[in-house]
Amino acid sequence: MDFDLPKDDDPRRLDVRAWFERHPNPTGRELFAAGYVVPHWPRPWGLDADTELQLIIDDEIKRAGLPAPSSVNPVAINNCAQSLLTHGTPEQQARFLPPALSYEEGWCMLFSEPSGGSDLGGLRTSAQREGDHYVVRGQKIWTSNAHTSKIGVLVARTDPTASKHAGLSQFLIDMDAPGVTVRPIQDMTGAAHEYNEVFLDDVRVPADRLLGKEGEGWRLSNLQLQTERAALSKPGAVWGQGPSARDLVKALIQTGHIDDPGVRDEAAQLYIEGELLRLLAYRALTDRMNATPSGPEAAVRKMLAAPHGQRLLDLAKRVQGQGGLVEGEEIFPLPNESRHLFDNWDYAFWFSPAVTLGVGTQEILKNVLGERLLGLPRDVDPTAKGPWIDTQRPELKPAN
Amino acid sequence: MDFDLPKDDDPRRLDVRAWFERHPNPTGRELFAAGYVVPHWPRPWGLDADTELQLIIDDEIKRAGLPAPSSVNPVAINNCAQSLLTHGTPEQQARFLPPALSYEEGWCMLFSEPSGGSDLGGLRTSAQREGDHYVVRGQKIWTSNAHTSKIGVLVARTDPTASKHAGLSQFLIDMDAPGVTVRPIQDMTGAAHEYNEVFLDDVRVPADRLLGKEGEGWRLSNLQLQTERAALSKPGAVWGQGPSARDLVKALIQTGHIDDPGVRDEAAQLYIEGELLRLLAYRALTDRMNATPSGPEAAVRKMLAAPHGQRLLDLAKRVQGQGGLVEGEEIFPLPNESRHLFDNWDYAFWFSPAVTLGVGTQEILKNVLGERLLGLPRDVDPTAKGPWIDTQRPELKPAN
Amino acid sequence: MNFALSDDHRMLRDSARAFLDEEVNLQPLLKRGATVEQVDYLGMWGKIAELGWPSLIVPEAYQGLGMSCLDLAMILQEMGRALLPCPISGALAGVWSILKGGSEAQKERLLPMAVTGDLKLALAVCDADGTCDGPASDARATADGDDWRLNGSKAFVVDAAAADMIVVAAENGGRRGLYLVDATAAGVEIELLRWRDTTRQLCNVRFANASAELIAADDAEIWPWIKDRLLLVLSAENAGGLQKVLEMSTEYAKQRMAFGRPIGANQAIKHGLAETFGLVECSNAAVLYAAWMLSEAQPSASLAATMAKAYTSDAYRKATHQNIQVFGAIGFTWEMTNHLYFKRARANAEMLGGTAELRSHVIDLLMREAA
Amino acid sequence: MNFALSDDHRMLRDSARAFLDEEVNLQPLLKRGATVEQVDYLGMWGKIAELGWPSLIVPEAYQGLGMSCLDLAMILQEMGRALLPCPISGALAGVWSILKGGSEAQKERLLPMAVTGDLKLALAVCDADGTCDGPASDARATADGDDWRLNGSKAFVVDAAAADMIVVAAENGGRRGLYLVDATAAGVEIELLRWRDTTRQLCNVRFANASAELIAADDAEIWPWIKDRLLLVLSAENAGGLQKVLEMSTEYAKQRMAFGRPIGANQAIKHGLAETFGLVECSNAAVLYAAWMLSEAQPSASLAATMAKAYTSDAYRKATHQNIQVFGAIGFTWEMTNHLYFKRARANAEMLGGTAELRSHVIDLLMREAA
Repeated sequence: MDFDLPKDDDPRRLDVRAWFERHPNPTGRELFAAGYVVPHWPRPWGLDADTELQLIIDDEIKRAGLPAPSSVNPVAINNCAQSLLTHGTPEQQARFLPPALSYEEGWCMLFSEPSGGSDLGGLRTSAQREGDHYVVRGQKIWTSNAHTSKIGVLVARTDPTASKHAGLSQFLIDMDAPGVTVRPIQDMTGAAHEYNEVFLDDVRVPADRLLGKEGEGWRLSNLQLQTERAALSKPGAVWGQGPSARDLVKALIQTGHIDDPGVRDEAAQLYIEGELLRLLAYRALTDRMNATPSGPEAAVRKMLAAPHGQRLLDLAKRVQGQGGLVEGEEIFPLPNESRHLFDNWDYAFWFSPAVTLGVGTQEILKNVLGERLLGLPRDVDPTAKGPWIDTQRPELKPAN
Repeated sequence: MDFDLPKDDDPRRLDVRAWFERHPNPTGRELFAAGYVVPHWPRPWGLDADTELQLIIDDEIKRAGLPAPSSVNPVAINNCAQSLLTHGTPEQQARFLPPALSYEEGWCMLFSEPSGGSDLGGLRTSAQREGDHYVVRGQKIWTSNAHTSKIGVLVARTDPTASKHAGLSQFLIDMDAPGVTVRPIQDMTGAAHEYNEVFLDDVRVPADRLLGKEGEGWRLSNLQLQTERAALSKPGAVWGQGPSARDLVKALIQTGHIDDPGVRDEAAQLYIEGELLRLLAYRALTDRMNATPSGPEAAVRKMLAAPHGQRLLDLAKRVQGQGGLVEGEEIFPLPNESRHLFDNWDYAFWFSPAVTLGVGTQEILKNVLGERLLGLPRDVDPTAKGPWIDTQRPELKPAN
Repeated sequence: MNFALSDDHRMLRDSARAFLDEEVNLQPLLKRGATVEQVDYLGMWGKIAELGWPSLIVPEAYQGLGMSCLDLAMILQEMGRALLPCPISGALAGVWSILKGGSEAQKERLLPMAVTGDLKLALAVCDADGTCDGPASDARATADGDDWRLNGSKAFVVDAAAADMIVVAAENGGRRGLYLVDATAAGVEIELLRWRDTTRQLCNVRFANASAELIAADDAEIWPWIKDRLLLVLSAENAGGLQKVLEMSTEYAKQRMAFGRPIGANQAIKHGLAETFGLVECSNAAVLYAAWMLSEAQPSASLAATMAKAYTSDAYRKATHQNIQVFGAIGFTWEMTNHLYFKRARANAEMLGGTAELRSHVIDLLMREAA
Repeated sequence: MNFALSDDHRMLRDSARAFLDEEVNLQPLLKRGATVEQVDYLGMWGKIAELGWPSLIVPEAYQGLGMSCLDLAMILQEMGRALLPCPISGALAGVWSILKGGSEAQKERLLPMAVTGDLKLALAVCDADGTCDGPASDARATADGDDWRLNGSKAFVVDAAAADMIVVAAENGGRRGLYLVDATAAGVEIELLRWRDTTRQLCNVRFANASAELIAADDAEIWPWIKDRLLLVLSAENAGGLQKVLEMSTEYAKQRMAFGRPIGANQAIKHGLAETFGLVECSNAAVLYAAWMLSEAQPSASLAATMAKAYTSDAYRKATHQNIQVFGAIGFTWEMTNHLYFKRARANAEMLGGTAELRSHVIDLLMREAA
């Protein structure tokens, strides 16, 4: 065990830094070619990097003033593209990975549906095989970046007579294909829209866009969500991004609010939690490097990180008093190197109710933990067994 | 709506006070004869008292230095005796009420069993009719005052082929009958024991000790528990008794701990909650007077009061630092007019984990509220329907 | 002594609810950029004036109905429940200011107009840093013969843009007093704030040598009396909204299916809502108690009002957050009303002092009582 | 950089667990009135001395094993898990005091005896009001030729009654220093406290002109170094106990039936235990980080130790209370171990400063760093 982070004069760091000095404005393709987009992936995609090298590259990308690759094309880099290494054909790897990892083709996840976000396995969008195509019909919702993506990772039901989980498959579809319609959803922040509805009306998807085999959709989706949970549990308040407790304490000291004993105590609690989340994130990185698979442990961290982020932003908002209720007035010092909308305290606060909802609600995460890590009995799900089609009684129609 | 409490010169108060001046050391029988033990009951047992008179009598009993009747014979006065008014025969009323309400015969509740405290309906103690007697076999646990009681209110299964709730009946049994054995349980306070196990080995109970009809045991027990929940939700930290938040604030001011801003804030929260619990208790009293039946509303108050009491005692303990960990040193000022073990801050703290367990665990109370007051779907209970006897599979044997 | 609501109070409450159910439609607000203007903010004033709500607390001597704070609370809770967009909060604050601070002549001149709805008032008492307690103030009053002149500014003024006249807390000679300005007078500039709670209108007001009338030269005895009532208004709104939000969440939890059953069958949801039920019960008790104490001018009225605001603010915040969590992602959209309640709860919690400040004041009051 | 435990550390931990599983039997404590004497408190010392645990942190120069705080943490967690009743905490505190404060001669004389277990030490640093930070002190030292005399008292001294010698923090001339007394010497009186955590022995110690040896005349630089290590000991105990308590609750929730299924099928229980799992993960991280920082003498070691104690104390308290709630009434009895963990958690939380005090210190340290 060794908590020492790579030092400023670490030789590998100097190498990376030199590369960025030679490439002050690197294109995505240059970054990808250098192996800096997914350093921990095997070659030729990444550098087979160990934890230290991964952290060094993260640092140096930040230092060069560039956004983290995971924030440029998050769905591909955090969640889905890795599935192509294990389940994709060589043709799929060659077609999809280079543009995804070069930031040239944005990806989005077509998972949630209006009938039920948490109960992903009950989804209704169908993909019916017709010759060398599948025809997709249905509706997706809460799709981040649908409007800017070229590729959608779709989970759809290929076999309605199988049980709810067994009948699902994954596809890589073109978001500009005929029949795909994207409609933005305005969220409660009132700022730029983050989410979309996606309507899929008889979208024809070539059969070679199937990822893995028919029926593997549930397993693949779960793996991808777990990786996402890992990515989202860094100490930043919003999905691991945005202000951290360190930023909060700094701002409270700067504004003098730290002198209020109640604020001081809350800030200390948040600071301690934030540091522990940071340690857990580092450990997860070590585990990933040691090829321990990203499992329900990621759910632990997301379970901890999401309410931590909410409480952190809540305190920042409270100390602003009435002034914090006026939109657009940023009266609380921004974190250093603010680059993302999430770095704005005000936006992050109004966005924060989402973090215990997205990518597994807090309730679902606790179920996963209780059942998979502690071995407690599973929740009752009368629709889990038997043909999915039999569970589609009309009285089960959702309220919204 | 009128929150004014009866004043010091209220004529009815003066009457009551005069009675206590004439009877400085009243016997239970004198108090009962005066109607002061259960003032809100109909005559001849009580005085048909309205809320105000009830409160006046409560006050004056306290003022006379006497314990509250509900603390002298709680099971009779808070819970069970009232059932005789509605479900008892005239003979049962005549036999049991006068000694119970005169403090001459203590009562205890033989409800919980080792196989499941929360799942009362699943109890296993049987009462089998044999001629003009029932023969009772089984074991009870967590029986307060079993060792000092003359009468036990027993719930037992008279029909194992009925469903779990339908097969239960209630009896008034003699605690000194052959076959009744009481064994004390030492609780974690280490002080005087509060609870007992009660073994019932072929106890013969005359058939006229059946309360109400066979099969009414579940309904009677639930009513009695609801009344108990009402009684237990006054602002005192332990079952409505013991120190209240008012006492806490007073003690914190007296010891100077109130100057710690963190303590001050917590104390204010507790004080506010305590006052609101007091108001809810008064309202419940009004409701009772207005003959609104004591329903799940009592569960609301107990749900609020129990953790409130725990947090109140927790703060009192924390401000004592290491000194609070030494048994027997009462370094925190006792509430005024301390009469009960619960009034001892130290004892009350170590006892306090019990208050979210007894008389409906916190979890059960929330179920009751969610299901009965909010109308949310019931929890799954595979043993609820069908003959109780079929649910007794050996693998369901409890761990303890 | 009787802790149950009287039939009269029930009727008052039920008729207010029926009216608001019928008249308030928040749908137009559920579009980004929409403001109270889109939901008949001023039209609503006319309607409630017809019902006589502005006259409730005005004594009969000034043509009002002379009702008590407890009566008023019945209606305030319903306004909070409906998130009624209407300049009634400002009006109440203004009326109380004149009632407590004004001369007999001022009351006779102004209150009858307030009763009919012809005079809309507002109260400018907060400074830019959010403090509302005197004597310091961002606004200063100076004598100008018999007249007065105001300079400086006030912040977070509720309903100022709709008001015909504004009562302003301004400093003169080390004391804070109350002054009345015409909202349209020269030297009075009103700026709408982009207040997150879009069901309400808050403003900053700036004064450049604006002509004003003296209400009271020193508000040290007056402001606490007014503030207690304003705390009651916020508390009652909180309690009313809280009740509504519990109903929304509960209804949704019964209908929304996941894993083959309503989500409300899950203890995670069921127990959370049971806890909120407890918050509702306590909030209602807190509000009714404070309202009664104020009605009866009890010595502990200030304590009761402070407790009510502190308690209901925390409860409302908690429940409105839970309301989004229960609805899931759909509850996070601008198209649903969930966020309106969430924002109202956040905003109310900061107005007239945050909960920590109020709780500290509770202890102050208790120590004063104990001493 | 590597955040995983090494194989050596795992082995150390596993062998400690195996030993303690075998040797510690708390059953005799589950009777009212029983004390550590009934569970082989002193005998256990002999056994762990054979294993070399008292020698772990003593440098090789004094015949110790010269291992690090991180190595030690492996064993401390297991001791906390087992609630090991044994005077090891006092011994560690005493050794660290001499190691940091003593002269070379003192180290050479005393530490080898501590290594073999022949010398049991304790550290008397708290005053009756619970404070442990200098310079004020209930005990005073006065020079008596080359010798020193102690008068006054110390409170809450861990393992004092078992100790052969006690290091005492006492005041002389406005500075607090460390002095060594023979526990059996004239003028030293040791009183057992009725400490609620019956797995541990705490004492008050009174001095009446007791003869003492000077360790260090001023502990201003020494005590913080010792304290950080004692915070680590408590934190590691907390984390170990927390893990055990989660296992207990989880196991019980799987077996105990109600309403026809294991109680752990209820989300109220399941989600609560999931949250505790999170507390366990964070507590372990906090302890390992603090242990590593102390091992490496990192500048932020004090911050890490303070954070670990504050975090694990709250977590342990929460989980031990939950552990009683999950077990239900049976978990509230003296016959079960649940209350032992509950009481240990409560007691540890108050030792060397409550969590609020420690958290305030965290901010102090951060502000010092920022300045």
